[in-house]
Amino acid sequence: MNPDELKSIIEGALFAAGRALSIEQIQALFDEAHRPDAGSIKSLLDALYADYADRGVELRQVASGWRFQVRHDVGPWVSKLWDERPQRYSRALLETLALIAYRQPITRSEIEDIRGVSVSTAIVKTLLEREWVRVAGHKEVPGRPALFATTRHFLDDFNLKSLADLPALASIRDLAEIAADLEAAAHE
Amino acid sequence: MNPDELKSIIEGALFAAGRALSIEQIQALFDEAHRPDAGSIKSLLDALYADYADRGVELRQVASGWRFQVRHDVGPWVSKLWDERPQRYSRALLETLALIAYRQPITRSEIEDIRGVSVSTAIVKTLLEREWVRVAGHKEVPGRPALFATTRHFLDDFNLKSLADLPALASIRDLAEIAADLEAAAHE
Amino acid sequence: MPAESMTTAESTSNQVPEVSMTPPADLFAIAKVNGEDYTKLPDDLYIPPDALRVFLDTFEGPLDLLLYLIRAQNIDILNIPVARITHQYLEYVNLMQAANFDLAAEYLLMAAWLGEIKSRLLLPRPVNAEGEEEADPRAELIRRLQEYERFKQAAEHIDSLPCEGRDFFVAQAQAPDYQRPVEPPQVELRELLLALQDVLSRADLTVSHQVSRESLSLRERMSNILELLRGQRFVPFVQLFSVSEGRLGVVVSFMAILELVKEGLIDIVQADAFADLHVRARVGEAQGNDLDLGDDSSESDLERAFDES
Repeated sequence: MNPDELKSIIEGALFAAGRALSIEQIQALFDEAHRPDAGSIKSLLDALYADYADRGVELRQVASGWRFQVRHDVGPWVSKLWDERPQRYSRALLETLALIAYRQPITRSEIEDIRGVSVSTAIVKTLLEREWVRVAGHKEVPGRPALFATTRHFLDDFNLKSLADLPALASIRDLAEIAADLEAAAHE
Repeated sequence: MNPDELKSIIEGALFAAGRALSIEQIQALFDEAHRPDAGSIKSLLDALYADYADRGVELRQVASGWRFQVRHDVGPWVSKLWDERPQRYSRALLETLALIAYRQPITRSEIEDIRGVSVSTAIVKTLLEREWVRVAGHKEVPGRPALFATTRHFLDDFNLKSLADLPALASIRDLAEIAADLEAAAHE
Repeated sequence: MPAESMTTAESTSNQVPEVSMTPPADLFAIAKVNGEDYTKLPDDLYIPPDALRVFLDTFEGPLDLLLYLIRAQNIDILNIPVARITHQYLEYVNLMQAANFDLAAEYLLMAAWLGEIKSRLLLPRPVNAEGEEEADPRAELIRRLQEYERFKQAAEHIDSLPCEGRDFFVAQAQAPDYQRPVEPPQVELRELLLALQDVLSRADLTVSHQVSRESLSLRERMSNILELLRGQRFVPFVQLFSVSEGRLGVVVSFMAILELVKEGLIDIVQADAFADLHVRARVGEAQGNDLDLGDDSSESDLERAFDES
């Protein structure tokens, strides 16, 4: 077997494995009768290293042997292959945020009164972490519950100059009524 | 971004993915503002194809896009990386697969009619699990049986770009012709 | 009609001979046929006896077996001597039954069909209303055999194709170690309003919750005033107003202060008659970090921040 064929086999094996192979593991690919010595394999690995010097993948020696790896500087693009689908906020979170926006400052139990269900800690935490909501103070009633208000960051993220840019509650309610009317009409 | 950088990114992504990527999938690695057009990507893929012409891996176009694969002639050595001998598929499975490939969409009972024996559930399951076959719909007859079709994955796994790459089925002789032959034989 | 199909030996071939399993002790008898021990395979079977089981197991059904018989005897598929093939076929079926193969139904169906074809071949072919002879009874069998054979070939072809993981391998390299920052979900204002619509229509259904139609600027101003008072003990009343906002701004601020007083969130104090008014937040100091989010061990699964999907 000539060195070029040998190099192709080593190259193919490293890419097929997708992990590091030691020189012994490479030697084991060959029948005993045709097994290249460690020295020849090492020099072919050096040749491969040079072949890939300017490519998008490179041959690297790591603890367990040699492996091809994607060059680090293309990482920002390549990692997009595994981008997760962006998460979606739940309806409960959006309702809570809307109530804080329209009825601030508002306590959690006031939100719960209007929504008719409890508001989870996870939602409040997410809104605080996202910096859409802040604690504006505490209401002086038993338990001193936090009063929630929206932030400037919230206005920025929703492209609003001020809360006054939010549509008036009345028109939203009209929308809801119109939708309900249409619904009712459709069922007549 | 210059073409060399772009080529490195495509190369890195194809090796990192370890599966075929379509031109659209490659485009999606880039922000909209810097997204290369399909033509530039295609010409870089052609350049990569040429770069790897004499190497142990090659760039191949299959049904779902482009991928690097180990060159066929180094396969015998490379397959020694894995202890297990790769399984061969049973004739029953291959015949079922052939019927789905050539006659899709096809129901299980249509397959059974042609093969003259029932198709085991295990075979259908294996084909579905292997992702060579999918349920493309249901036939609008009593019982609404599933209609099976082959997948892109099937084409990829057999190095095919499309179903048209499968050879044409042997021609079937016309019944009138057969009848004439039989007639002739009978009168001899 | 070909002479072979007239062989008399097949006159009983529709009848499956009585076959029973060989007792394991008797290594020489293969099966009992019609009460007689069968110690050797029929001469016209083309397989060595010890391979029988494996061999029969490899047939993919009656069509496959029939094709084998036709090929083994070098017969043109278009000119099947039905009687001879039927005889052969039944020998195999008997052996399969003897070996307890659990696939007799399909094979027996084929046996019956072959028998029918044979009997029709023995009779003069009926002539239909147009004066044409009825189609050759073998035509349908031939069509099915041909149809099956082409897919058998197609299957062999697929098997000969290089298959990923068996004959060739996809190349893969270690992916770069690069963590993408996780982007938080984007929300459209529209979604927020839709959520509000929902909650308001629900609130309307549940008795008495009045979500009053206060102007937003008032609510926003209330938050701003609370913010301003935060961390300060007393703030002069006049500091809560900004002349640059004009008359409307002053009115909004004033209404906001009244609303805050009404809700018990601030106190307005006056040290002496005619002294300056001071405003103090009744709300406690907000310290983001020690915010008690409450014990939510009973957190409802329905009330998560993110959709499960």
